[in-house]
Parts: sequence; structure tokens; C-alpha cells
Amino acid sequence: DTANIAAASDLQYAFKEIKILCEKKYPNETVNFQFGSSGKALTQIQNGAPYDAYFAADMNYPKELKEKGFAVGNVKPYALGRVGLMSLKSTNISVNNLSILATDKIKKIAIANPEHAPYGQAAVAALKTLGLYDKVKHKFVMGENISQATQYVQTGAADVGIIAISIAKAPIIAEEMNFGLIDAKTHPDILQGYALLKRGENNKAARAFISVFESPQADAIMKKYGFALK
Amino acid sequence: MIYINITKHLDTAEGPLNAHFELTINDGEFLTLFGPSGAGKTTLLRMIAGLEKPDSGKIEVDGEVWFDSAKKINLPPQKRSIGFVFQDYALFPTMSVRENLLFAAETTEQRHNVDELIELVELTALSDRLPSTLSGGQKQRVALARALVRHPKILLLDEPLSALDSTMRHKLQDSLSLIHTRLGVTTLLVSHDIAETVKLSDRLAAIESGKIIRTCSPMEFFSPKTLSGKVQLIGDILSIEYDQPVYVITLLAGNSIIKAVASAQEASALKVGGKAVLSSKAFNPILIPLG
Amino acid sequence: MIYINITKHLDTAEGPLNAHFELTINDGEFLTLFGPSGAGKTTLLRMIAGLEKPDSGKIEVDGEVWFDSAKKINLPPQKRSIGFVFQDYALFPTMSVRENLLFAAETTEQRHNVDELIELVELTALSDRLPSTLSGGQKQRVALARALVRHPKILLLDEPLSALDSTMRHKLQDSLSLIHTRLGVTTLLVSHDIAETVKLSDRLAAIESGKIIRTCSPMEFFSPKTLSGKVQLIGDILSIEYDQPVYVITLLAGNSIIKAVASAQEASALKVGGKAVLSSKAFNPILIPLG
Amino acid sequence: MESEFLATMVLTFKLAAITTLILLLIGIPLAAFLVFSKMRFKSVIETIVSMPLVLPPSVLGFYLLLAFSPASAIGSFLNEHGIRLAFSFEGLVIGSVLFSLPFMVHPIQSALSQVHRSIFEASYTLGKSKLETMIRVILPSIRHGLISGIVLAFAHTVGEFGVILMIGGNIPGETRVASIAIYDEVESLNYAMAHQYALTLFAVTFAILLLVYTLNKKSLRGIQ
Amino acid sequence: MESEFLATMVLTFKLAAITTLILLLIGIPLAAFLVFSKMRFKSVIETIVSMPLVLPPSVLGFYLLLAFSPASAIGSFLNEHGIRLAFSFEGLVIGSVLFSLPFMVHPIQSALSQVHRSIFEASYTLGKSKLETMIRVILPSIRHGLISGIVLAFAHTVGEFGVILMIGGNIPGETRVASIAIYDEVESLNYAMAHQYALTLFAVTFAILLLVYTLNKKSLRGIQ
Ligand SMILES: Nc1ncnc2c1ncn2[C@@H]1O[C@H](COP(=O)(O)OP(=O)(O)OP(=O)(O)O)[C@@H](O)[C@H]1O
Ligand SMILES: Nc1ncnc2c1ncn2[C@@H]1O[C@H](COP(=O)(O)OP(=O)(O)OP(=O)(O)O)[C@@H](O)[C@H]1O
Ligand SMILES: [Mg+2]
Ligand SMILES: [Mg+2]
Repeated sequence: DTANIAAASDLQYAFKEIKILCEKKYPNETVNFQFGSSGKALTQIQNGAPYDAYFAADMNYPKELKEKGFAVGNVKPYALGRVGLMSLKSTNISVNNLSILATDKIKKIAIANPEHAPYGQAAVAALKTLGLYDKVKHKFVMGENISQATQYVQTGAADVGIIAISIAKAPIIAEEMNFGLIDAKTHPDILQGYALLKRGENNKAARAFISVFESPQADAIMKKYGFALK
Repeated sequence: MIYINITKHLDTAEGPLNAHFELTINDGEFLTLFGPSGAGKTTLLRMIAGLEKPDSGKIEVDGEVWFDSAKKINLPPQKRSIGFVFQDYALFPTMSVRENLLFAAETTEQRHNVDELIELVELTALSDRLPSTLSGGQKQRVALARALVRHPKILLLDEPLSALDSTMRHKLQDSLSLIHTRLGVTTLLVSHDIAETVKLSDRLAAIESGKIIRTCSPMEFFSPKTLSGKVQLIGDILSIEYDQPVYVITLLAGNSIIKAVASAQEASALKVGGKAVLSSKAFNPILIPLG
Repeated sequence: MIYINITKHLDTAEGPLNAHFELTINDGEFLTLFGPSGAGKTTLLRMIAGLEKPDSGKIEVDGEVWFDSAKKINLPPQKRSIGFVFQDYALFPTMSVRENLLFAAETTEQRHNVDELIELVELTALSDRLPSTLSGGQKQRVALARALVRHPKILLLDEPLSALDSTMRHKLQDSLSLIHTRLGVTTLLVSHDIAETVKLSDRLAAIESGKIIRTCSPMEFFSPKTLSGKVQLIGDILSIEYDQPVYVITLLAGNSIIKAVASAQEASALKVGGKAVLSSKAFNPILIPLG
Repeated sequence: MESEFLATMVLTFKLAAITTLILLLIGIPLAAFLVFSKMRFKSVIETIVSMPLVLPPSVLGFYLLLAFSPASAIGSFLNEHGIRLAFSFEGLVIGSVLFSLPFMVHPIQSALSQVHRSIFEASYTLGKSKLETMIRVILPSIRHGLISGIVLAFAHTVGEFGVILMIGGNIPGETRVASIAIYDEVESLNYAMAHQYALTLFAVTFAILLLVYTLNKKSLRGIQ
Repeated sequence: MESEFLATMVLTFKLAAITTLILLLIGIPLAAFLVFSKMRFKSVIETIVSMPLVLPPSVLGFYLLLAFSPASAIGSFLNEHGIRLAFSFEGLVIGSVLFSLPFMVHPIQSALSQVHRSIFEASYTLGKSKLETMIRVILPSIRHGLISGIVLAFAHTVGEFGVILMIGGNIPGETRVASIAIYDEVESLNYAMAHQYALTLFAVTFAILLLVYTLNKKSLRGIQ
């Protein structure tokens, strides 16, 4: 079988490795990923998208699908996202203390759009907890999602960004970026959940991928990319 | 038999005008529309061709109704068997001379005649050229040839020869005349040229401000009461010179320049740029064929 | 003084041709270019106007070099004081008649003269109309008026009167003549009309296949060796009728129709559609002014 | 990977070619209607034609998705007849056609409106129908406008991704075209691969357009 | 909320208006060059003009971001002169101009190429410079092409979001235009708000274009 799996953008590096595991174990099954915003995937699924499983960037989206009858089985949390401060190594901007954001040295701060991106919401919450939000909010530049926010930092358009650890751990990023984790207590948990969709109920490939995903080897990969698991 | 009785509102140089054309044209007749600029000659041709819609009236050709406002009949130009030569040529810019003619051809026979027509208008050497590279007169000849390709029932010619030099003009007049006799196609010509009109047409319709004010033979129209054996010439006075003891008057009549001797009294009534009638009672003409 | 000596390669109906024009035109002269279709008349005017570039040679006007291939001088049309009337009118489609003329005006005085010019070409009632709603002749008159607005040094006229009826044609010929004398503007006219040429121009340049084959006075060019006191007319034979015991020959000479009596022997040499010379030795003409 | 790259490219140009062809077939009569019709509310139709441009592509895609959805009237009707537009190649074609329509119609309309009336009339008096006149006389002489329309529609379809992402859903071999693939690679911060896609798109399209322009210039030589 | 809505709308139409104006100023000479130049490699330039279309907008935006970045030659040069294009309104204008360039150039080019040569020549012989001829004679007579270009460029800028999203950074009052706002609302599953934005965009643009078309039709009456 072939399965189409819609997954949040930040999962791409981890999933590509898990896919290799899966192909080894189930050589006859193929999985395709559609990485992108969880909101868009939700809209598409509700309007007949041929997706078999859904790995969202939060818990609410898959729960909504479950309520509307698009998902089978339970919505399970699979990861706890973390955010941190990121800057280009070449800029020598310290990433260990968020208070630097309020200084004149920092002109633009890249975050994911908090209106719909959980990592953006986490960034805002953390800044509010630390009492920095009102001092820095005029410096925000918002990416459509966490990848775009990363690009802002990477291209030097923004001085720093508040970015997901899963992206910071990607080898190409780790090479040229400094990253400092932000205390998880400063923001609500970024719980990410997934669900098998109705269309995937009898899809062998989808079930195979999920079984591999739930295996300890996959756990290790997820951990490597900074997804603290429950 | 072509029967025309139509009205059309026009906005002319002298203000609005209700044009009314009533005209019967016989089969095979060659009729010239003659009249001043803005009189409605082009408009009449266009209404016959179906390119413009009369406000009311009827056009009937060989018993076939082409237009009838009462019965709401209005044949499209495609259904009217006509050939039209436009004042602005209207050649197809992306087609060569030959292609312009071939486009018009409908039967294999017409297709075969295309080269003959091109030769008739003396454009064989240019037959693969695009219209934009032709001179004004050359364009006009292509337009004329193209209108002839389909052997139309009525040939509508809107000053087709006006941009030609006199040699080419005479040649094409002869061709038109030949085509007309050979194919018997009813022809309507708009022309400002008297010789052309007289030479080509059976009948003349004089148009003024949207009305046909007179139809008659061209000779009747242009010649004053002519007397046999008498020469009466209208000419432009080109110069008046005093050549002791008489005056020499140079007159232009058509293509000919005439010098005549006049007395001081006669000369005083004439002026350069004016017109004069030259006549003679005692006259013993000699006629010599030319060319 | 205008001095022209230019060459240009042309692709004509008879194959490629190396045109070479050498011509000197005096200040204030009225020169007509006369010649068959495709001879290069339009091309010559365009080269003088700077719209086409000669391959080599020189054009000098009043001591000012407009073109010189050796010195690589080539004044743009804007810098040449010319008025040009195009064969296809080239009116500006978004401007009314008056606006077309006002566009050309450069000084307040020229601006004020616009209405006068419009009246001269009898388009006052149409002065607010767009070119697309004008008849062919009306368009041509606008183009002529527009070229006159700036009082150019040289007026270049490419068959400006060919689409006009004879009344309007004569009127505009008179206006052209008047303007020419009044403003003293050097004028180059392309015309196929003999009467027009004779009437308007001081000199004629006969052009054939890209060469000026002769320049002379128009009279010299058109009239055979003329003898004073002798009538010699060239005309088209319109009809030959037998009217016992003689033949009546109808001749068209210019605007005049002449009937002449001929003997059976004379008549046998003539045919309808041909040309004939009508002459007489004993002739006692009477000249009466007309109109 | 190589074969996926190739498949994506083939799909991209297939989509662009089919879309452009359909747009030509729709665009020419529509443009002719807009130029020649004497209808009173022509301006309204003219405006509507341009409206797909005004919505952000992904929003247009969103509305299309709603229309195609089995929950909607159109979608359920099509579904009953076995036609599924969402997440299918056919759906992409419809989306692209809708989205690029103004780019085809405008240049053709503008060129048509400049053809002199007597050119049409000459053809009519030679017995040719409106259709034949259009095809044999008018279209060749408005080549510039046609080429503009073709180039704009083609290039725009190649580059479009908002609508396609929404209604196509990135399914390899079916709806994953190059623009989406590039978008994906950029999102994955996989710049090398994104550059490769972009470069190929660029090179192929550049070659196609250059060919179109050069051929056009050659054949236009001498006209006008 | 209300005032933010309004601010977003104002910003959107301001961006579209400025972009269209700049495009007119660039597009007309560029189109004229493409029509009249006898340069040998004109087709290459013609092709390049169409190329911004081929890249997915967000990718084009990404490359622009790289160009604007202080790390690049252009970016650092601008930075030294105190100009920051990324995340500024000026940057959006540059991005939109680049992205909509072909929509302005193509229709004008196509219309220009159909103007008869003797119209230019007549104006030259009346002593008018090329510039004056262009402005007073040619532009009025290719109104159709100009309007096509204006409508396409304007509508496309209103609807564009890929480039803008990338180089704009979604800053309210500065770079957050309506297309981005709609996109955001759809992403947030805030459909009601998205519909309101879309409807307003639609209504305002519809009104503007309808006005343009109607005025144009009125003033064209009788020409041709
Ligand atoms: N499209 C039009 N709209 C309004 N008036 C027009 C239109 N076309 C022609 N006319 C007017 O109708 C009148 C007759 O025009 P028409 O073209 O029939 O004249 P014509 O006799 O052919 O003149 P010419 O010898 O100058 O060609 C003119 O006064 C002209 O201004
Ligand atoms: N753009 C062009 N390209 C190639 N040949 C041309 C071009 N324009 C004119 N010619 C050729 O040059 C020759 C001279 O043309 P021109 O227009 O000067 O003739 P003309 O004397 O004005 O004729 P007419 O009386 O018919 O207007 C013609 O044979 C014509 O075919
Ligand atoms: Mg007429
Ligand atoms: Mg000529």
C-alpha cells in the first residue's frame, strides 16, 4: 500500500529517518509525507483530502477531527515541543539570555505567527512570563510557520528568532546557528498529537508507519531531534 | 435586377442628414456613383454589402431579399455575393499578395485563376511580398484583384483607382472593362474621375447630401448640349501671354495643352486659373489614331 | 536651395533596384514628382523627411546639412522643418479634427490659425469629430491642414488630393497654390494628375524605376511640340457611330466630350477605347470665360 | 530521488501546457466577446474576469476546496458522477485555468481591440464566416497578443503554488508539481535541492520562452 | 479589531497603487524598448522579463530576502546607507514590482506593436520628440493595453501573498496587507473573519476595476 501522511513542518527531519526504519521493516509499504501547516491540513482533510494519518503541531486539531468523525481510534500525544533562542554564529549574539531581546542590539525578532502556530504561541507566552513582551513586541517579524521564521534568522533578515528545537538540531542548521533553549516552565506545554484517519483505517502502509513510529528506535530518533516525549 | 430603397441617418459635415437612396440597377450594368466628398457614396456601398445596416427600407438582388426592415431580414455580408474594394485597401497583413488572393478563392478553378489575376494587375514579381512592403498603388491593385477572385454578382468599388498613375490607371480601367464584359458582373464604382466614369460606366448616379439627384448616361451628365461637327472644349487657363500683336492663351483640356490666339478684348475677360470654353464653328478636324 | 543626391537600394516589382536621386530644388519652388506606381516617389519623400535613411549621399537644405553619409550626419525628422501628408493620412485616432491640428501648433499664432485652416478645408462642422467617423476625403483634408499648421520650410505631399472629388480637388488645388505663393514654402508634390501638375507646379521631375529621368516644366513634358494657333488634342475614343453618310466620333478630352465627323476611311483606323489626336489647321477659335 | 525529480518536472510542464491550451480555447472567444459585444453590462464581465487575481492564491484554493468538497452542491454532484476534483490532476487544471484566466484574456483582448474594422469586413465580404476570419486572418495578425497571453499563462502556471498546494495536497506523481516541491524543500531548509529545482524550472522555462520569442520575431519580420 | 481591519485594507490598496504606478513608469519604456529596439538579443531580455513568474512566489521572496540580507553585497551596501528593505514597506514595493512586472510589460508591448508606423512618423514630422509622441499620441491610442496592464498589475498585487509573506514578516500597519491577513485567518480556521476580509477585498477591487472599465468604455466611444 501507499499512505499519505500529513505532518507538521517541524517533524520533517525526524520523520525522514523514521521512514528509513519503516522501509527496512516493511519493504512493500510506501509512505509519502505532506509537511506543512497543521491548519491547512485540517482544512484539507475536512474537505476530502486523501490523507491516511495526521501528525499535528498541537492537540486541538486532531481532537477536532476526531469529534467530526474524520479520525479513527484515539488522539495520542507523541511529542512535547520546545523552543529556544537562535542566532547566526557569525553575528556573535548571545542566545543564552532572553533579556538581550530588549536591548538596542536586537532590531528584529523572528517568531512563527502566534495566531495559528503553536511555537509562536509558546514564544509569546515565554516572553510574557519573563516580562519582556511589551518591550519587544514591536520587533516581531512573523513567519507563516516555524520554518519561515528560521529562514529569517538564517538569511540575516532578523537578528534572532525563537525557534523549535527540532529544527535547531537539524545538521545544516546546527552548523551555522547558535541555539539556547528557553525554560519549558515559561510557556504552556506544546503538546503534539496524532491520529489515524478514516481513510487510513485499512491502509497497511499507514498502520505500518504508526507501528514503527511507536517503537523504541523511533523514540530515540525523536529524542535526537529534541522532541521530549511524554 | 437590383432594387434599392433605403434610408439612413448620417452625421455629415453640414450637420445631421437623412440619407435616402432609391436606385434600380440592371443585371450586368456598370453604374458609377459620382458626387462630392461626404455625400454618402461609401455609406451606400457599405449598406449594399451588408457592412452597415440601413435604418429602414429594402434591398433586393435578383429576387433575393438582402435587406428588408419591415420583414426584419438582413443577410450578413458573407451571404451576399459581392466583391468589395475598400478605400483603405484592407489587405491581410500576415498574408503575402498571393495568399491574400488564395484566401478569397473558394473553388479549385478560382484557385487556379489567382496567378492570372496577379499578372493582370502586374504584381507577379511581388506575389510573395507582404502588403506592408508594397507602395500605395501596388496595395490598391492587390485589393482589386482580391475582390475579383470569387466572381461576385456585384462588384463594389470604392475609388479603386485613385492612387494609381495614369498609365496603370488606364490599364486597370481596361481590365475592369474587360472583366465586366466577360463576366457580366454588375458593377458599382465610386469615382471622381470624369474620363474614367465616361469610359467605364453605362450609367451614372449623381449623389449629393445623401440623395441621388439624377441618374443618366455619363455623357449626358458631363457634356453640354453637344452639336455634331462642332468642337466645344472646357479647359483650365494656364497662361495668358502677350505676343505682339495678339494674346496667346494656353489652355489645359484633359491631357492636352492647347495654345490659342485671342484678341486683346477676348483676353481681358480671361484670367489665369479660370476656366474657358473654346469653341469654333468653322472646323475641319483631322483625326489620327494614336499608339 | 535644396540639394539632393542620394542612393537607396529598393526591392521593386521588377526585382532589386539601385535608386539614385539627384535633384536641386530652388527656394519657394513647387516641384511635382511624376511617375508610375512603385517608381520610388514615396521613398524619395520619406528620405527627405528623414523617415527613411538613404544608403549613401547628401541632402542639404538652405546650407544646412540634413543628411551626409560621408560625415555620418542624419538629422532626425523632428529637426527638419517639414510638413508631410501621408498616403494613409496617419491621423491621430484619439484626437478630434481640431485637436489633430492643435497638436501640430507650436506658437500661439499657429494655434490661432487652426480654425482658419479648418475652414479652408471646409471641415468646420466636423472639427470636434474623431477621424474614424470621417469619410476618406475628409480624412485627407485633415491631414493636409495638419501639415500646414507649422509653416514648414518644405511641404511634402504624397498624393494629397487623390481621394477627393473634382470640386473639392480644385478648391484644394487653389488653396495649395495660394498657400504656396503666400508662404513661399518649397513644395514637393507626388501626383498622378496631369492637370493638377500643370496647374500647380513650376517644375516636374519625372521618375522611373528609381531614377529622375527628366526635369522640365510640366507643359514641356505633357505637350507635344505645340504650334501657336493650332489645336491639337489627345482624347479617348468613346464611340464611333455611323450616321449616313459619315461617321460621328465621340472623343473625351479631359472633362470635355467632343463629337467630330470622320470619313469612312478615317473611321476605319480608329477603334473604341483607343486614343486619337484631333487637330486642325484652319481654326478660328472663340474663347468664352466660364463661371 | 532522480526519478521523482523527473516525474515532478514532467508533471509541472504537463500541467502548464494543458492549462495554457485550455486557456487559449476559452480565452480567445471570451476576449472576442469582450471586444465586440455591444452588451450593456460588459464592464461587469470584464471586471469579473480579473477578480481571481484579487484573492490570495491559497484563499482562492480554499474556496475551490470548499466547492469541490463532497459536502458542497457542486462537489456532491460531481462525486455522484464519479468525478473527484480535489487532490486530483484534473482539479489542479481547473484551479490553474481559473487563476490564470485574466493573463490569457487581457493581452488577447487588448490586441483584438486594435485590429482595424475593415480587415474583418474584407474577410466577411469574401464570404468567410466570423470563425474562419478569426482563425485565418485575425489570430495571425494579433500574434503579439496571443504570445503574451501564452507566455503569461504558462509561466504563471509553472510558478503558481498557493492554489495548487491547497487543492492538490502534494501527492507525488499526481499533484506534486515543481513549485510545490521547491516550496517544500525551502520549508525543509533543504536549499541545495530547492536551488536544483528552481534552476531546472528556470532553465527549461527560459528555453521554452526564448524559443517562442525567437520564432515569433523571425516570422514577424516584415509584417507591419 | 475594526481599526486594524481598516489599517490593513488601507495598506493593501496603498501598496497596490504605488506598485502599479511604479510599474507604469518602468513598464512603458521597457515595453517600448522591447518593441522598437533592433538589438540582437532582445528575445533574451523579453524572456527575462517573464521569468519572475516562473518561481513560486515564496521562493522568489526567499531569494529576495537573501539579496536584502546584510550578508549580501546589495544588502550590505543598502545597510550602510541606512536602508533596510527586509520587513519594510519599501521592500514590499520592490518585491511586488518585480513580481508583477510581466503583467504590466506584456499588454503594453502587445498594444504598442500594433500601432501603425505612420502614426509615429506623422508626429515626428510635426516636430514632436519621441517622448512627446509617446505621451500625447501613442499612449492614448493604446489605452486598452495600458488598462490591461494596470488592472493585471493592480489586482495581482492585491492578491499576492507569497513574496510579501516572505519579505514582509507580517508586521501590522507596516507589512501586514489584506492577502496575508486572510491567509492568517484561514490558517487559524477563523473562516468568518477570512470571509469578511475576502469580501471587502473583492468589493473594493470590483468597484475600482468596474469604474476603470466603464470610464474607459465611455471615453473610447467612437475611436476605431
Ligand atoms: N462611422 C461614422 N459615424 C458617423 N458619421 C459617419 C461615419 N462614417 C461616415 N460618416 C459621415 O457620413 C457622411 C458620408 O460619409 P461617406 O463615407 O459615405 O462619404 P463619401 O461620399 O464616401 O465621401 P468621400 O468621397 O470623401 O469618401 C460623411 O459626412 C461622414 O462624416
Ligand atoms: N518597406 C519596404 N520594403 C521593401 N520594399 C519596399 C518597401 N516600401 C516600398 N518598397 C518598394 O520600393 C518601391 C518603391 O516604392 P514607393 O512606395 O516609393 O513607390 P511609389 O512611387 O510611391 O508608388 P505609388 O505611386 O504606388 O505609391 C516599390 O517597388 C515597393 O515595392
Ligand atoms: Mg468614401
Ligand atoms: Mg507612393
